[in-house]
Amino acid sequence: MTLIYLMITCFLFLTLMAGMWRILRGPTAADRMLAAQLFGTTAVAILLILAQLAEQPAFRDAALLLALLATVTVVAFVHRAWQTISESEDESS
Amino acid sequence: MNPADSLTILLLMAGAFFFLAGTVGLLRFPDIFTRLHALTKADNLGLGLIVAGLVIQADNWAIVGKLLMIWLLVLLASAAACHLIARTARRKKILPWKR
Amino acid sequence: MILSLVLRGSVFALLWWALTEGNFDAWWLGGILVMAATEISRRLIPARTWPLMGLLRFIPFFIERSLISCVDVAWRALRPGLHIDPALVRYPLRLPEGFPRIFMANVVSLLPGTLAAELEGSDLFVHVLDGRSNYWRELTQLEQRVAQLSGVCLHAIPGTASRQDGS
Amino acid sequence: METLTALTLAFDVLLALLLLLTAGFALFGRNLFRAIVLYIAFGLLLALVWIRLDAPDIALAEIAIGAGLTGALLLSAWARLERSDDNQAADESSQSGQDQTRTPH
Repeated sequence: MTLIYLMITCFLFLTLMAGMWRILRGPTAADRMLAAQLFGTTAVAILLILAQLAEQPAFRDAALLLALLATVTVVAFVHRAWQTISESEDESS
Repeated sequence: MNPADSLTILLLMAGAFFFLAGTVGLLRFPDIFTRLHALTKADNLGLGLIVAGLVIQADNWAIVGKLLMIWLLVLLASAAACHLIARTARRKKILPWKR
Repeated sequence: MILSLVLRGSVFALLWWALTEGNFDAWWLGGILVMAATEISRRLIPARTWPLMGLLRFIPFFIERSLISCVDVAWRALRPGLHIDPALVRYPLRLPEGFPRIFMANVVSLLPGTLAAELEGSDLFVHVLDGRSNYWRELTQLEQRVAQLSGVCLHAIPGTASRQDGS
Repeated sequence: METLTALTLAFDVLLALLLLLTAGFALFGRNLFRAIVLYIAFGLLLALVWIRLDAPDIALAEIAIGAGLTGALLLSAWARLERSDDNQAADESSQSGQDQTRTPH
């Protein structure tokens, strides 16, 4: 069982690595933000599996907090940052 | 290996597969709207299946409740975030990619 | 009145129980927080009847559709070549204002090949992943379900599909 | 047993590598927004590191402060920067176009 859990976490990690390509490449700010959101969800999944693996209930608290705060950054991005800038700059910067 | 364990393994692998699909979609799809499609589905079912796999292994009902709560929170968050981004993209007159 | 307070309180107590994973060492803190949450929810959320049975019936439908949707998206993403034909469509909602519409807009994003782009008056702008798929039936079906869930009936016939290009 | 230790090692190495990658790209990239998003990703990964080191309390703090709060604040600050850049650019172009007195704002 432990082996399977570890394999799944490693696999999820590899998908994280692949997702980083989207953060690096963009092209728009929103694309990068989406990749960050996927990072958050994957991290939640990894945390939940690690909680089961290490039999540490506290890890699930971290996952819960992560699930809560993933929205905060997206909302901050959409309301504070993305709406104020025009699309042309968005592409170039 | 007992049936519960094998079911967990199956569900976890399916969940990981959908995470992979979500990432590949995020990398391959051409514009922000289509990428949102890939992302929300991975959020929904990828995490859902992993949570389902862990629920089977949970020691007591409180843990089941907590796992489901986390899944629902992520669902709510991703649906809201997805709607926000899609709405702003539309208001900013970002044209959807066309074949 | 008393009954609704007790109900709310027990829901929050249940949440506390799940959050602490059945550990009642800090029950006094939990008790205070449950009472505070009950009071706050009483002020913020007006009393209404919750469609519990409707929700229970909605869950299997939701799980089935999201399974299909994820397999669909995964298949499109992993197959070589781009198998998508995105379009932005306007879907005239027949649901009443308020909770049903918002619920619908949120669930649409989680279901097969559809994504809520904007809720404008009684129109829901939906981005579909494949314009050739049967997304319209999907939407009407979902609307039916949401109507059932919130206990309203739909009467008007929805307008014809209008494919909106661009903005 | 050997595969177990190997997998644990692989996980740790991957985590460290990704952490270094995000940190490096955030530091040496020219694009400010990209650096911010990488910083948020870095916060998430650092939280995973704390979890691996059996310190869930620090991981909680890292998620809340590092990834959540600071990320949102940085995004907000970035929007301010962009806007002030806009204003300056508009001022300069209007000045070069026609010679008029600059209004303070």
